[in-house]
Amino acid sequence: MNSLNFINPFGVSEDPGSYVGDFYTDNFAKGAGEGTLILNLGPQHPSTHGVLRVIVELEGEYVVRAEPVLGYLHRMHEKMAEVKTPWQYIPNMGRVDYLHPIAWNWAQVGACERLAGIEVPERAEYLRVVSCELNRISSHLMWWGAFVMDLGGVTPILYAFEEREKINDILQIVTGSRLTMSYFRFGGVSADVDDRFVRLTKEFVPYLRERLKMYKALVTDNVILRRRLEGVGPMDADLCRRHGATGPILRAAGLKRDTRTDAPYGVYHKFQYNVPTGPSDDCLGRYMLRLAEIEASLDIVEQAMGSLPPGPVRIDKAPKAGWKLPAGETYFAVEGARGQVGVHLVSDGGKNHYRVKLRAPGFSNLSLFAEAARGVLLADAIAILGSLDLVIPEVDR
Amino acid sequence: MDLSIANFAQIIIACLLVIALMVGNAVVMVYVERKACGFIQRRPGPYEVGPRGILQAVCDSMKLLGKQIYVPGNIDWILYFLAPVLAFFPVLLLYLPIPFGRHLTAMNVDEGILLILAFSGLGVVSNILAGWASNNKYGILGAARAVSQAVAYEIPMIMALLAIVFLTGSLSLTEIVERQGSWPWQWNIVVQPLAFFIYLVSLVGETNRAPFDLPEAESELTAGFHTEYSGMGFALFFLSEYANMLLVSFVCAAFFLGGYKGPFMDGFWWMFIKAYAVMVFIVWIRWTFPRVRFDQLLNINWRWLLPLSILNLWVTAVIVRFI
Amino acid sequence: MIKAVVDNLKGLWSLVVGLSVTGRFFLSPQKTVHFPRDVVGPEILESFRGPLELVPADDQGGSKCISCQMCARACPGDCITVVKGDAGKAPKEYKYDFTLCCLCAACVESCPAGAIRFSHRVYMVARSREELRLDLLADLRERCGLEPAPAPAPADKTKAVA
Amino acid sequence: MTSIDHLEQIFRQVGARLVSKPDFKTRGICCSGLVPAKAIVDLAKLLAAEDHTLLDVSVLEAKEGFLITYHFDSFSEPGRLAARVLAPRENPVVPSLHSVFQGAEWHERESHDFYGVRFDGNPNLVPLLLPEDFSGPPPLRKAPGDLAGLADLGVFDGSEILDPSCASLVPARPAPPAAVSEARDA
Repeated sequence: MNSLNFINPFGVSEDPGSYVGDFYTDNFAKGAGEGTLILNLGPQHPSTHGVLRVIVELEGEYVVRAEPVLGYLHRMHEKMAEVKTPWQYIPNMGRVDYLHPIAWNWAQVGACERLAGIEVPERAEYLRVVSCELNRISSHLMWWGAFVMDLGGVTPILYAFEEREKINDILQIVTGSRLTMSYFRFGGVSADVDDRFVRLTKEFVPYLRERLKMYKALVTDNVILRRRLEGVGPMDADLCRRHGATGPILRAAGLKRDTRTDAPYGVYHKFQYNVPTGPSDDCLGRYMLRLAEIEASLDIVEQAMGSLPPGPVRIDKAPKAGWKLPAGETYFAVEGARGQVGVHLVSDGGKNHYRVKLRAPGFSNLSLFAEAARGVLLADAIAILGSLDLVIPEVDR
Repeated sequence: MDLSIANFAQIIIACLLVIALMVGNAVVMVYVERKACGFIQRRPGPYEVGPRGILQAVCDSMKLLGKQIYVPGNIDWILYFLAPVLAFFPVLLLYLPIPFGRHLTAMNVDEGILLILAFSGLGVVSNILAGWASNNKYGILGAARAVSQAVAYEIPMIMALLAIVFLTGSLSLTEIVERQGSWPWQWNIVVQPLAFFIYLVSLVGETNRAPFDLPEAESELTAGFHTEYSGMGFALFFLSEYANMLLVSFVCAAFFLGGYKGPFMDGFWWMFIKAYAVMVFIVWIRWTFPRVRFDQLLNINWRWLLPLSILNLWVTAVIVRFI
Repeated sequence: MIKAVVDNLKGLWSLVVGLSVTGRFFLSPQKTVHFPRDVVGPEILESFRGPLELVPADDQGGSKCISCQMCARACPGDCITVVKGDAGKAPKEYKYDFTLCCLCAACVESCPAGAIRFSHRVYMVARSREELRLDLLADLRERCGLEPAPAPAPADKTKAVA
Repeated sequence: MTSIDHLEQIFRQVGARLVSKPDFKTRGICCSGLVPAKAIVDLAKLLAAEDHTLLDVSVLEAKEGFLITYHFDSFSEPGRLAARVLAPRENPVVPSLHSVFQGAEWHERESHDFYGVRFDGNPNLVPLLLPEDFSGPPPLRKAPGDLAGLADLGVFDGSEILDPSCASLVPARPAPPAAVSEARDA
């Protein structure tokens, strides 16, 4: 009814035509059905964890189709490798996935070490395991808070931050930073631990075990949360296989696939720990699995700190900043908090890398969202998105 | 009730007082909510403005007043600006029959609760207008949710209140309070615990508060029906949300918690203490629980609250009739 | 039907448990540090990486730097510029652009003379980008007391929180 | 049971030109092969039937053209393998794996963004990481002189040459046979 258009007190010009979406909306709208609503969730939406954009086609509250749109946080990390020496590229790794930077450190440094045939001292291997597992715990804690926030509970994320800050305090002692850590060096780690690190870590393990009971009382047992998650977004092994999903999503589907045990690296084989699987392939299963993984990581940290061998933390002739990689190709993968973190490294023997391909687990994990979100309620789609544990910088790289 | 000059003046004064109460309540509740939320999350909440941040809410409202009103394109101008006003003003009327003392009522109507229930339905009209007029898909979804939620939760709410009305035999709030005693065991909550529980749940649903804040579910619909409102428009929605909360808390206090009667000395302060206790409880559950899903929200209502409230009503009717 | 009722009652009980958890935290002390009034403890700042600073060789404002350019070459962000002095090894200029620095320690670890390290200045404030382009030689002289220090000491009532 | 020899057999079955069994400890892959572009979908189907998943698609610029490496991993028995396809620098077209692995869609779109490799059969080959209005050639290496030959990069180190026309891709120095047999035993 344009006849009501008698007053325009704020001088906002009225758009006469119907609004035409951008390239991706139009591209998506080509396949839209009759009488459906196309809705852009993001890139600035409270539940898309940064700058993910998801276009959904809604019929009422039900999602008919969904398509994630990436690229809002692309920073050309792979291209940057072609103009950086291996040494200069290590700090980039902390920026790829800010929640589990140590795993990316390990993937890059490990790939270079494999190519150059560098052996790492045993104490350094232990410290790598300790720092990586502590970092995995902090990543899972952050996910826990953010996931509950997606479901509408705002408070738990602040409780999770209490623990996360404790881990950051510990890791800051050796890495010097609280977020984008770069701790690993070719042939070892950058710094040895001090007494304070040992004391804080040993205090932290029983503390977190105690806190996990509170998590259970406040959130896990909560009837609202359980009914929001039970049976929502099942992702079976076949779906994971077709999309290349790894990590907690795959393990929740019942497959015991963990790079730490499948293709052993570091000194993981020296520790007794449980690789949890199941209990179910829905959102609740993934939720329970990640909490179980926190406990498994705590076991590893406890054992590693209990048997920390003496010795140097870096080999004597450690590569210096101008170090050149020998020519060759290698692929090295570690288990990140979100799945398999892989680095495909090709070197021509020059100063810089010839080509680095970063395999981000979140990239593959997100690609199955479109299929998993078909026909669910909008609120469930948000829950599924949250249960994938996305870190958009890692997806976009 | 004859509408003499004195009566008329009384209503005008009452209206002004109610406006003052609404604004004051919003200021207090913003502070209480942010402080409570802060303490639950183990942080201090606002503490920079004034001693212990007590002036924070004043600053917030100043900010809202001074903000540019940003209007999206292609809106329905009349409805867009009507919606916040429509959200705010009907609430004024609803306060008139609330008794703060035996004779301290703005308008002592015999059918007080009927008036409240009738006019509280207007609130949802403003929600749907806001969602529709602002030419926003999130708004439309939020408005659709608001309507089905409000329609659903009004029914068990009325049923729960009717049980008390059956017991008392009157629709007047003053009468209902008068029939209760001063001490907690003389209140209606003791004889009607189920009705109180049903009312408490539907109160949260009716005021769109977490965990039933589906119309403005932040993680799904950004802000639902008021996504496109800024400045004063948003402030009016905000004000009416808290005013609605206070109103249902007053009704809760009057119906179940003995109203202005309390131990040692009756008076309007008891009404306020009880109502604010209910509000703090609402705040508390907001910062504790995740949000329910929309179909679950309706399931809770249609499959549990409604049958329970009907059952409660029948049992009450039978007891009142035969015993 | 009976099972559904029992399930729902159990569910309601879980809500009560949840309320008791948040209620307990409501009454327990806060965890945050109110910055201008409290500050974090010194042992946390020990490992904090602030902007680079030169290690003093003596108390006359001299540095250990031998102008070998290793730091500038190792830096992934090109944030260090060292200008060699006319006589001797001491640098004439040591410019450091904090806006480009990623605090990766490549320079610190590649320095053969041990001349640079990370400072622990956590309360550093800058009003423009220019202020973040630091002259480390001037900064070193300042720390030796040869130039007046601009920043006042923190107020006495500030207490450290562990 | 999927053993490395069995995987090698699959490579030969689809007409691989080069096939090798590198040392997993240093190379991170236990079986690698260069297959003709038209055979990659058949290979993917065979691997999918063997419970394999597609990890990533990595494109390598070389003098000989674009070497597209598909990394697969098995769900039943861990062991990464690399299937490679060589596409010409001018008008590189490769069949898409979308019909077998739906997750390949994004990997292929990413490769299309950065290297201009076209994947025939990808249902939605629009820019993924680059902006949709990105114009101009893909962000390749600037000078052709930058490019290294595949033989120099050692990608096909120690490969068995099944198609003599691809012999130039394999480094001249033969891999010590002892290392190969060790890898098989491990």
